[in-house]
Amino acid sequence: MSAKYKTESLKCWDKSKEIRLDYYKNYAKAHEKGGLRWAGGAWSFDAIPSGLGDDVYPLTGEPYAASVAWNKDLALRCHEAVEKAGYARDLCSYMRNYWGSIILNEYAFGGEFPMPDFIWQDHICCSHAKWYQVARDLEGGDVPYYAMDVSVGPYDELTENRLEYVVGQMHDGIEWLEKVTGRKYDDEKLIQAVHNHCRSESLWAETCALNKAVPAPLDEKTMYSLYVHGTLHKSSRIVADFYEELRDEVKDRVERGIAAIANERCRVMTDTQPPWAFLKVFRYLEKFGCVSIGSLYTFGLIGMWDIQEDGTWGPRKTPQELGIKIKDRDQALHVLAEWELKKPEWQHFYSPDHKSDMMLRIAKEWKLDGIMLHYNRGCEGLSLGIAENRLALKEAGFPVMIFEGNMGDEREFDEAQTITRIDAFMESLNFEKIKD
Amino acid sequence: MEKEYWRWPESKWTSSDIDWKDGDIISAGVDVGSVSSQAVVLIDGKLYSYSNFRTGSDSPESAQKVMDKAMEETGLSQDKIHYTVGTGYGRVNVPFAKRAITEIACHARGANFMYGPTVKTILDMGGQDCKAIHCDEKGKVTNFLMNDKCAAGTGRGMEVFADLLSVPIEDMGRLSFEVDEEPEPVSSTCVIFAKSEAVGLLRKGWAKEKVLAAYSSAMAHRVVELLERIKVEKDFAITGGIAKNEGVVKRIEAELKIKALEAKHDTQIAGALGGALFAKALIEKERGLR
Amino acid sequence: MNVVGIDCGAKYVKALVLEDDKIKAKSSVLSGFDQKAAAQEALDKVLEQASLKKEDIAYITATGAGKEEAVFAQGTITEVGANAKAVNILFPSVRTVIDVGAEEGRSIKINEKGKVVDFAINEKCAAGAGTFTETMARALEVKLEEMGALSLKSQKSVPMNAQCAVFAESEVVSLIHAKHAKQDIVRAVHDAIADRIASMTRKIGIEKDVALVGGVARNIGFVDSLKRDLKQELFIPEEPEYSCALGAAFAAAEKAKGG
Amino acid sequence: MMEKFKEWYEQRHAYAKEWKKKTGGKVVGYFCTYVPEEILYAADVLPVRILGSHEPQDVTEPHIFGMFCPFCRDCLAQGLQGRYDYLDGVMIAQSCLHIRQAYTSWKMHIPVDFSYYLPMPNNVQSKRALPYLTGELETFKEAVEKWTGKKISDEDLNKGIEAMNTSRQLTRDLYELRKQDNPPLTGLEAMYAVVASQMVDKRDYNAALQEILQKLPQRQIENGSKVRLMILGSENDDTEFVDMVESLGAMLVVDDHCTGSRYFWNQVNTNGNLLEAIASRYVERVPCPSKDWPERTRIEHILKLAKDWNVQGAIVIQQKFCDPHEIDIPSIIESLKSNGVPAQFLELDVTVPVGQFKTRVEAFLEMLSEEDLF
Repeated sequence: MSAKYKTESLKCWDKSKEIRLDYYKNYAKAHEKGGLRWAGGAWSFDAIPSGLGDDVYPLTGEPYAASVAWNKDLALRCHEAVEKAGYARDLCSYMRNYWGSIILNEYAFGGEFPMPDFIWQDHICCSHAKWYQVARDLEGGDVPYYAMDVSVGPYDELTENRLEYVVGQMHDGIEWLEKVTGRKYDDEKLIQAVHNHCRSESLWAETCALNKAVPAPLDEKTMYSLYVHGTLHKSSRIVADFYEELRDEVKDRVERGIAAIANERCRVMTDTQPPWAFLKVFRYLEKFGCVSIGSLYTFGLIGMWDIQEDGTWGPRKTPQELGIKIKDRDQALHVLAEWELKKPEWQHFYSPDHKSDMMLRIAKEWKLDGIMLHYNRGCEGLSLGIAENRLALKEAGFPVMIFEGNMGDEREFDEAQTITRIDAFMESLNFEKIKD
Repeated sequence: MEKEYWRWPESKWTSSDIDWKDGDIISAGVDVGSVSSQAVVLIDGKLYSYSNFRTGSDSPESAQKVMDKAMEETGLSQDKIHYTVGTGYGRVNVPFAKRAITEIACHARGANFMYGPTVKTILDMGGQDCKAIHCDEKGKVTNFLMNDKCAAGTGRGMEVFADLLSVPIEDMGRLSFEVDEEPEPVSSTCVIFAKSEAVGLLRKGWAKEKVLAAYSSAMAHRVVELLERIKVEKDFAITGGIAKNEGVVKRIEAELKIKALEAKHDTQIAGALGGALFAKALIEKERGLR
Repeated sequence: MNVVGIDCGAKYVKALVLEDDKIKAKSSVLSGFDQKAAAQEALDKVLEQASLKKEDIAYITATGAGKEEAVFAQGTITEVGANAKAVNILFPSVRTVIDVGAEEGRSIKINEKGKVVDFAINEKCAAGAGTFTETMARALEVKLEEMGALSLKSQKSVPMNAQCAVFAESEVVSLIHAKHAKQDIVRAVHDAIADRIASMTRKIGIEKDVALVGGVARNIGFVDSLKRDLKQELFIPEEPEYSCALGAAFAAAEKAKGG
Repeated sequence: MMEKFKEWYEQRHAYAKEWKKKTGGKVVGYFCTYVPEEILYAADVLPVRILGSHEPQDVTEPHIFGMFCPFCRDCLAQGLQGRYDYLDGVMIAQSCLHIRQAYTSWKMHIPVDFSYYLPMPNNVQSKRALPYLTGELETFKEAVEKWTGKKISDEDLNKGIEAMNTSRQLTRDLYELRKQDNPPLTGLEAMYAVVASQMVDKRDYNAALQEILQKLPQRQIENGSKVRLMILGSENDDTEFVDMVESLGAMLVVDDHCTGSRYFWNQVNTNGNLLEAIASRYVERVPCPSKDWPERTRIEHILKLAKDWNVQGAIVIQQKFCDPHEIDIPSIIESLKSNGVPAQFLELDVTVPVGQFKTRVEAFLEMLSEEDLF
């Protein structure tokens, strides 16, 4: 059957790959150029350590652990090393991949596991701060460690008391950074980093909004390799500029009607991190002409959204766009905290209906035929309330399918059963495999 | 009647060169496990007779049956046995036992007798649970670790698998090596995942032997994880039913890079044997000999 | 018009011939490890029984985990779709179909036309419902066919972990050694499986009427436990293990009529 | 002597309904012991802790994914089965993600008049936690006042603090008795007392315990050569399990559970602003593992309990899938062992396979015993 739409590979694809590999190389080689390494979560405020200098390189735990998960052999050895050290096998699989990498002293990008100079972590999921408590023990027990609690309730109930708790910890964090690194803190670099942070997250949201188009210019499997930059170093200029270039290219694809999937006829979204070792599950969907246009995960883990004038969901305006001129450290921290506390994937920690509302909005505005929820045993944070999300989506009349798995521990993913469930789901949506 | 592949051969043995009538202390141990039960009789601490039968659904009955089998045709009778210790899951309802001691202590003591004082790490792979035990040169337990819930059912899993493949359980070990190269193990998360994955491989056209190799290495893998958490100190010995499955044993040894001591007796009697040795010590205490 | 439905299941391949919506012949063959051969054998046997030749058959639809192995079939349908079709025709008032096989449990919500509205398949940890009864029958030294009747003799309900068959099995071992009566343990086993199946069915909502299909439906003890748990009457076809094959045959008939 | 607590434990629902009839007051069910009960007592509202029933259930799968702990699902099941239909409100103070879902699904599917999510700080080791929590307690107090239509005065707050502090002191006195070589109460009886205190009016509990503490020191119970053990880890109100452990020749003399000693360990020091005094009690108390970072303060506390109560070993239990405890347990066991306290790990579920656990506990006791049979 001849293709329904024209497809084209992404021009910025190679650049995206290069940025990511440089990121991991820079971290490993940081000390060679007198630079500093810090380790922490992808949701840490990475803008703040930027005030220590341009030679300060982060390694964010979650995307690093996902890279371990892609390498099945290394992932399995990591799980076993962690279980041998006495840790339970049902713990967060990212955390276990990370710890395993330290115990084995193997860096997923070659060579030994580089030791951080300090740990700069956030805490919203109840394993977050504990993740790096154990990492510090495994790294000898004396790496300086600072963690910030951002679990102050949903954005629509934010009060001054709650915002000041977060900003207070940020101020203390900067004094702590100066003490443990011995470096003088540069507020100008912080202000620049805050602008990059907001730009990156707003541009990524704008790119995802472009996926409302039929046919969808991007499929979720590709988006996983693009949104990752936001989880690596969203407050860096390189990432902000890359997202601008990406937004322009995707806008152009929409104008020329370029599709991600040649014979797209069924549009779905997923949820939570995918089983990283089995992304070919998405290729199987293509046999039915089915494309996943994304998820609250790919849209809202680092994208920042707002209701636009026409009432639909779109990118949140950055401080720059709103003409806000950040003058000093305190204002920079307030802007950053207030901006980040609106993160979509931080709202469901307080009640599932925050997330259900956003998922329903995506289902309607991105014109979906069904939803495929990945019941992800590897992450309790993003699987929090997923059963209630399912009920809400079904209540609103959307067909919903579940497949069980684990983002970082492929021992808990049953490919055969997942394929059977996809067959049954497509069948119930009256889509048959396209005879090629 | 459809052949029951899972039914492993029961056994009994009596020494030909010992006469219990010359014995001063006659002690016995009865191990009522989740899948199998054993009885052992010692004459002055020397192995006189043992039996190894399937555990029924009534543990007092199973205990009595296996004790009777150990005494069959020897002229011995219950009242002539000075002290009996019960062990295993059903230890509390061995009607004729004077004391109940756990199978962990008994397996350590039994292994010490069977393999000698150099054994320091014992792996007991029973029907329901796996135990990794450290003991001193006298066979006293110094540390032990048991499988977590998800890793239970190794022994039972083997029976279910024999049935699935229609392969007699006692041939599984040998057959699992009739492959040209060792396949990837199936999931070792739990017995049920392993089985459903194995069924998938069969359906993909894998030969029985290859699937057996993948399943056996998964079972071995699970147990090695337990052993490595307690750290294997030499010498190392394996007791319990699965010790007879070379498919699992050899793969454990390969992964640990440590050879298990050669079994001198039926590895399944270690628990009952330990119980009988404790019984001897207890009767000696009662008689003030200790 | 004659059509064939063939269900390539985990343990057995079951085929049946439908002549104008009436079952004309049935066959069941052990799947073994060569599913292709088993599927072919089941087809030959059912044709022979119906004294028909392959050319007399208007359409063949295959279902079951091994449906790709029935190379002679013109179409395929998943077990979910097949069960929905079969039950919709056998019991038009049914809206919730529960299928308990050897390895998997499925609950399917259908509308009045038999279209699948929602479905749930057992959680990973709750797998192996069918084989669990077999393992427990062996542990309790009870013949599989007698498990059902024995369970009905018990009045007591012994609570047992309902999340996973391995946990439940370890508790059965304890119950045996705590000298509970055999029928009470057998009932506890059936209650545990019924608990898991009911728990899964609640995910799609229990909407009257409810049908039970799949091999385990032959176990009257399990059926009683499930009725008690769901507080619902259960519509059960005479040959529940053939419901998948029957649904595939109905699908074949539709395709043959140009559906 | 101690039957009263067992009765309250087993008749928790009957007690609460009786209390409502007798006082005409409101009852709020709460999850997690970071809830500031002082403020509810100040508003004459009875706080009762929602716990599970240790029975298999099949009603929560549509609401909570099976990867979360069996305990939080057991708690939600109580609500879905209508056993708490008398509750006027439900509330939670933020701690781990698991129990949080028992609250959020309860609020969505079981009609209640009042519900409140208190975003309790997790960074209790930061100096920013105290002012933040003081602010949150102010907001919470206003919400309770709005709901009950009654202002809460300082005098009311003192009444609430007094009720809580008295029960904490009395329960500490009860635990002190367990330091003796021959404690006058079993570990099971202590569990019944502490868990019952979380489900009845503190004034009733205080009166009953005051009276018992007069007679208890004279009580003689046959402990013989029982092994003195400590028990710690995930939430534990499983009386059947504790009874089984003590039937095998062990004596549980002290614990570190949120259902046990962590619930009553610290007092409110009433100086200065009362809300700040309450806030500092909850910030400085022995923490739940999900709040015990960047340093692990609990280990020092556990080792001190082991020394002061002179234990010969520790049973470390972990509820299946309970992440915060799973992350801490390896280092706790490591510290116990390197301080001469042997530890036995057990994985708990809602229902307990007695056979397997007996083997593990008995073998542990055999290992500790000096009996020479070699």
